[in-house]
Amino acid sequence: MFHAIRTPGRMRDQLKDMQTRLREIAAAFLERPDALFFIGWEMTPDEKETRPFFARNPRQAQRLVWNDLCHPNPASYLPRLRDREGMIGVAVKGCDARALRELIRANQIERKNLFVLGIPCTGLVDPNTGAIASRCAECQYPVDFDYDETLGPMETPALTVERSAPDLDAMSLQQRRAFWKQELDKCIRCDACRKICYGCYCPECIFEMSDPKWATNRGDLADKIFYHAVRAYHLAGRCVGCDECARACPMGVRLDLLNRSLRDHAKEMFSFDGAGITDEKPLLRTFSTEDPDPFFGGDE
Amino acid sequence: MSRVKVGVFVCHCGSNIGGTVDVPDVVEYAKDLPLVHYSEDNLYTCSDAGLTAIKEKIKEHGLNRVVVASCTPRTHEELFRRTCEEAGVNRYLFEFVNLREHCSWIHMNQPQEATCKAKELVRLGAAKAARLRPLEIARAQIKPACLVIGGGVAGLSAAGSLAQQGFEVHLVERNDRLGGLTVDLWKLLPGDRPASELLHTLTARVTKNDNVTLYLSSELNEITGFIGSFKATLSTPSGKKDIEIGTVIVATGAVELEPLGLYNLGKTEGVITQMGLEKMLSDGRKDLGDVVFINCAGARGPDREYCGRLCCAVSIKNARYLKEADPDARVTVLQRDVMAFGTEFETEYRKAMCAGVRFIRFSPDRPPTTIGNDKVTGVRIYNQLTGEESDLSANTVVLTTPLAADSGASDLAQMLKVPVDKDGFFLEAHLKLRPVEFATDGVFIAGAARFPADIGEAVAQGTAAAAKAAAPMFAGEVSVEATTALTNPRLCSGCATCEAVCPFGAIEITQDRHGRPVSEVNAVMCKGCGACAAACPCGAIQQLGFTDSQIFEMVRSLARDGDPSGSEG
Amino acid sequence: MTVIGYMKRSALEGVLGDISDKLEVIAPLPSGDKGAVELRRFEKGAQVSIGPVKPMLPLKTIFLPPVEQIFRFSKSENETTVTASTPITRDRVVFGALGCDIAALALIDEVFLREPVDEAYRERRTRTTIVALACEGQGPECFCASVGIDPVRPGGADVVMIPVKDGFIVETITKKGEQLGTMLQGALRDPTGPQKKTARSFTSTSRSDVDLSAPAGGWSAVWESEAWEDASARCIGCGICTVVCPTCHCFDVHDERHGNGGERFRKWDSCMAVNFTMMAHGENPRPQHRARVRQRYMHKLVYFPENHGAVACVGCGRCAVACPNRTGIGEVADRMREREEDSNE
Amino acid sequence: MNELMMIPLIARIRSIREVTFDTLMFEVAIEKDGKEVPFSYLPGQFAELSVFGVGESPISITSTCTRPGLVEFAVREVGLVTEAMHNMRPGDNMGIRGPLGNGFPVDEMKGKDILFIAGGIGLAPLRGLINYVLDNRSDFGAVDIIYGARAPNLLCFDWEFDTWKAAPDTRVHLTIDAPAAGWNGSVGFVPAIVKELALPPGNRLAVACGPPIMIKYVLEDLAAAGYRDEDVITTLEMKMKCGVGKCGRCNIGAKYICVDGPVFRLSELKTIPSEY
Repeated sequence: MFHAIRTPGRMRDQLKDMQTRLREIAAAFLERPDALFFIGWEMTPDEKETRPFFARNPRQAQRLVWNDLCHPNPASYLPRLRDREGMIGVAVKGCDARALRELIRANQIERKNLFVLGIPCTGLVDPNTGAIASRCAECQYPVDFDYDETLGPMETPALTVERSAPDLDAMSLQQRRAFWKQELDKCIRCDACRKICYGCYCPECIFEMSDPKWATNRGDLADKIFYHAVRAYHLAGRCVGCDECARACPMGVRLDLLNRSLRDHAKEMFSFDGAGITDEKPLLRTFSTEDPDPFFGGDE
Repeated sequence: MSRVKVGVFVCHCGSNIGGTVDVPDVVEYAKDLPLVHYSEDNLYTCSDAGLTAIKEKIKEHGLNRVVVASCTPRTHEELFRRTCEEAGVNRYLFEFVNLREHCSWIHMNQPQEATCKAKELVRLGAAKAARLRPLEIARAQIKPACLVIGGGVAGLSAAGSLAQQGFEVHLVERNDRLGGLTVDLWKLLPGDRPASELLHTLTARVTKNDNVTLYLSSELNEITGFIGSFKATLSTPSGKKDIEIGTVIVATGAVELEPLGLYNLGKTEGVITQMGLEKMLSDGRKDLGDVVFINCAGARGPDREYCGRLCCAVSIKNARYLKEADPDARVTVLQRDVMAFGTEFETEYRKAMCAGVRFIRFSPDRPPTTIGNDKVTGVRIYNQLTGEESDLSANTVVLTTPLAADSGASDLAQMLKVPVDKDGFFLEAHLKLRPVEFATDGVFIAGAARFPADIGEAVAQGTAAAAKAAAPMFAGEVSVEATTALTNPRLCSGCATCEAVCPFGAIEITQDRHGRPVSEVNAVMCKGCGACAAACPCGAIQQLGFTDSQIFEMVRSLARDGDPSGSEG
Repeated sequence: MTVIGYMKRSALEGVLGDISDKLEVIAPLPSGDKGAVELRRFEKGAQVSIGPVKPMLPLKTIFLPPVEQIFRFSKSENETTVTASTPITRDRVVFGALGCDIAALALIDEVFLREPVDEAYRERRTRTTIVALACEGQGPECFCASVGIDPVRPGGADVVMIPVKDGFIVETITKKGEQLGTMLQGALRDPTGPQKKTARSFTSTSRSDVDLSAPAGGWSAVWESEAWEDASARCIGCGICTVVCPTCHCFDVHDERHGNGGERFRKWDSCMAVNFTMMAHGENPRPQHRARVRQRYMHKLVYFPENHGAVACVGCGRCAVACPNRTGIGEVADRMREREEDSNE
Repeated sequence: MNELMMIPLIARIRSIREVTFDTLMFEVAIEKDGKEVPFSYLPGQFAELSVFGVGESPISITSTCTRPGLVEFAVREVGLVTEAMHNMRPGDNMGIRGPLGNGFPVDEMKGKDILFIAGGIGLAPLRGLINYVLDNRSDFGAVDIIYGARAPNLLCFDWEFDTWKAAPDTRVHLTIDAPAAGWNGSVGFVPAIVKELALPPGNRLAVACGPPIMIKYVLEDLAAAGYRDEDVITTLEMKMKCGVGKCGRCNIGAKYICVDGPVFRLSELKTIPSEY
């Protein structure tokens, strides 16, 4: 049932212990009369990956797993569950907790309806390559959150993983444009990136609206670029770097790079340190006269 | 909805537009635009003849959208809107195209290009006009009652003035007595009148008028609502009290800064502040020996950049009193420069110097220091003009500190949803144009709560705020702009971004019937600035009169028809 | 079915190059840098990726493109001229089509070739020759054998290529196939006995144990079932399953204006999209996620069989592969049938 | 069959008539290759009307196939396409594909008494059928028409009422939701009038069309009054795109509203899921 690929043996035992405790805690939560379900992870049928799992009773809690393949972000299911009456248990690792914090801040779920179990994560593994997942290389947890329980101190693991992605900043403008054209042309506009994103909780996406009609639906490269650019800007300052968009993309578009570059710029230009970490307002929803404005020839 | 019929009226504006733009050509062009049913040019559309033409053509052609392409909406939009209204077309079905300032004046030397641009501007205006929807002006009833927060000089002046005009006034004072800081003052400039005399007059106006309800030792707990109908809860010694008022005047004043430690204030006996001195003087103590005043104490530095404004006058006043009371005492004022504005204060300055008060200028780079361990014995001063350092003997050192914002101001500001500046003072709507108003309708500001003010200014501002507050209360109602923001609850995620960005406190997150958070715009409080519409991540807020679909129609019109080859836009 | 010869693998690109002078050639070509494969137009010199990787987008893209212009129009004064768009300009051949995908075409035919016939679709169908690649099962997700499809010599193929050592045994099935066969002649050799034997005994590893049959009491018995709640719980509603499904064929229609003219086009749509059934006046008869998930599976397993006599699933397994949560139709059908308490799919 | 499958003919607007404040009736002539062509249809069928460059909408045909000439569509402004239609003038062209859908089972209705029940714009598809029945008056038994709207000025096709009332053995029962100045007729919701009239089933068919909430109550009341499910006919509405059973969105269960409907007998509706 347990697939650690790069995680060393000693840590593997540690993960297994955590899994046991996760199941105990979830089962105990599900004994509560007001408990609806506990959202965590289970192994996929081929046992190569994990997927979200909604445990409804203590027996089902035994299907929950915790290991270095727990990529999905359980917090992203919460907005659509906000009308449910009762308590929802949810297991979160650092990146998920950042998303959860943003969701609570944006009124998408009420803290009082949640039982939050914090899991100290030591880095996830990419099931295809066996290497540490790229998002974990720049992880900024522990995240400050009022967890109901945790499986240990929410500390930052000392991961010294280099970014393996193409260095976009080193590219010329033309090269970068060519890179993104090629990358975004793979998109088939299936919307998986949008639907899996914790931050895409608008009741109706502007790309679905017919009046006003924000976007054409021709599906050509211009449309694809428009879609991804708007989405990236929309998430600037809210993206918590969980990379679920890239994982969900069936065509392998490097959406993680797109969002990451916006996060980098936010840090560089506005000293904005990433969503879900502080109580700073989302970047693009604030205005300060000291904001740099290089586009209009202002101070860099 | 009946079919859209747009009428386009292009103005020559004498030669202002007509001298550059080929107006008849623009009119011909407008005739072929989608949904345009009529188009004509006028020498002056704003003239009687022009306005009559608009009304006649509305009737004759059944026009239900009107576009005027002329000078500027700043001066003429209201005129044309009214004209439409008179002809039975909703005033918001009018669209202004600014041909003079956006086109003819700035392209005076390129008539051909200007004509081309004029056509495009008219096309955009007509495209938007076709999507305009009638809007209704909301009116709010104004309850003729005012809440005055603060019973100092400004608050008393405001309350007295309103009460005399017959309005119901609720005056709330935190302390157990009226008068604010003035209570502790001895004599006032000019004229050396005792402060108590002035206070007596001001207080009597308030306490003897039945229109005023006085709440001493009371504070404002909560306030909701908007111009015309605020609901406030006061905590009074006899418990909570709910009141309803139409307007609010903030006159909470300020406090004297007490920079403990500065010049050994609070550490060495004999180092006091001006308020301390005033109290002593009021108590009849004048035997203070040699006195050194140190001005700009705690002001005009890195922590507090502003000038206290009245400090110089205060030190001039008190230095003279002391010198006059004890001519043998050495009275010295250490100053960075003297701000004795106006002839009255200039005269006071002279009188002090004639009385024998010494004024020595120091530099903030080498500030004076007090001498003496337990009790102050002197002040070491580097005289900026002579370049010499010397020691002055002093039995008393008086620090002239500025007035500072009350620590409670920011809470009050949050409650009223009005801004404060970086020093914590309340911020008015416009320094020059709207000095006693907030941007939020129905809330006004007077006195030192805004910025250090002397007694005369506080009285003037209190009276001015009362006049401003009285205007809507006399009218009994206000009409509010219809081009406000509107939330589409179906699209709203309830994320409260709008609430955070609204500068007028006009948006509230409420719950819909399913208990979901949803944004609600208060049309009376909304000023139509559009900040929320721009910030809304879901596209759920529309700015009426500038809706996305109206703007898109303009963009689409520009993109679609802008390229005569008809290639993809 | 006639064996017409043996073709060396190494000869394939050359043959396709020759054919591309006469026909438009479509073949699985490498896409991107992660070993993905895409059915695209073959240009001379390109390397074909025929073999172990299934294209993420199925064969339907060739007949029902993701975005397809229906007509152009132009307006003048009071006249509007409508010009139907030309679906294809040349006859075409698709190489390396898989049994599951070809079987799916027969299902789409049921919808698009019944009255009123979709002319664009028919034209693409009739003017395309399909060369199947006998499929030994391209992944653990494959279960075409479970839904009665022959992955080796699928019905609907005109020509079949059966992989043998270093090449293929080529068999023609239809008239159209024979015509194509003549174009292949130059590259064919007589097959050896062992080659023929390998081809004859070629089998697929496709799973045959996936059960899409109705639950006890029929599908109507589970209409209100809690199991739909489970099935929709983890589903994020992205609709990628409908994109990669070889039998999904729903589309949306859009107009665009350009200058005095414009176009109408259709575009794949997905029943998983919230606004799929959103009406102009703002009402949505299928507003809940749960109802949309149910619609998708009921359409495949109940409505389509009721209207056309066959389950609208060809066992390609793409839905499970593409799904961010790796949920396939088989798993859902199992849960519906069992409705065991432990379910959560 | 191209004009059904995605390629529209031209519907040239000959005249426009105001039905209510938000509903216009377009009288159109159908053209193919610049020439007027006949357009034959059954009562209850619909067509996909389009504004080129804006989009298509399914609109029921409100004119009567027994009266050759222009084809009529009553269009209420609800969205972008209908808004664009409302801005058109006589002489303009729309696109048209049709007729689509099954239409009312007129042959099977012959020899029966008929009770028409309509609310608001729901009269649009029934108007064609009512006029068909009246044009073939001797083929049908007694005719009763119950029609209601929120207010007097929202009653559609009021110019028809007198003609209908004048037809032999035909009664028109008009109602509005709430009392209004100048209105002397019945006041009350349509289902209430249905109950009040209490027309016995006997040899009678009921044909109902209107807003969903009205239909819900009317169907309940008819059942309570003893109408058999196969004698109650209604029309359904659902989002459509192609109108010919291919785009896949207007199904309820295995039935597609566009090809299997929009007209259904209650007995058919009972075999398909109650939810979409």
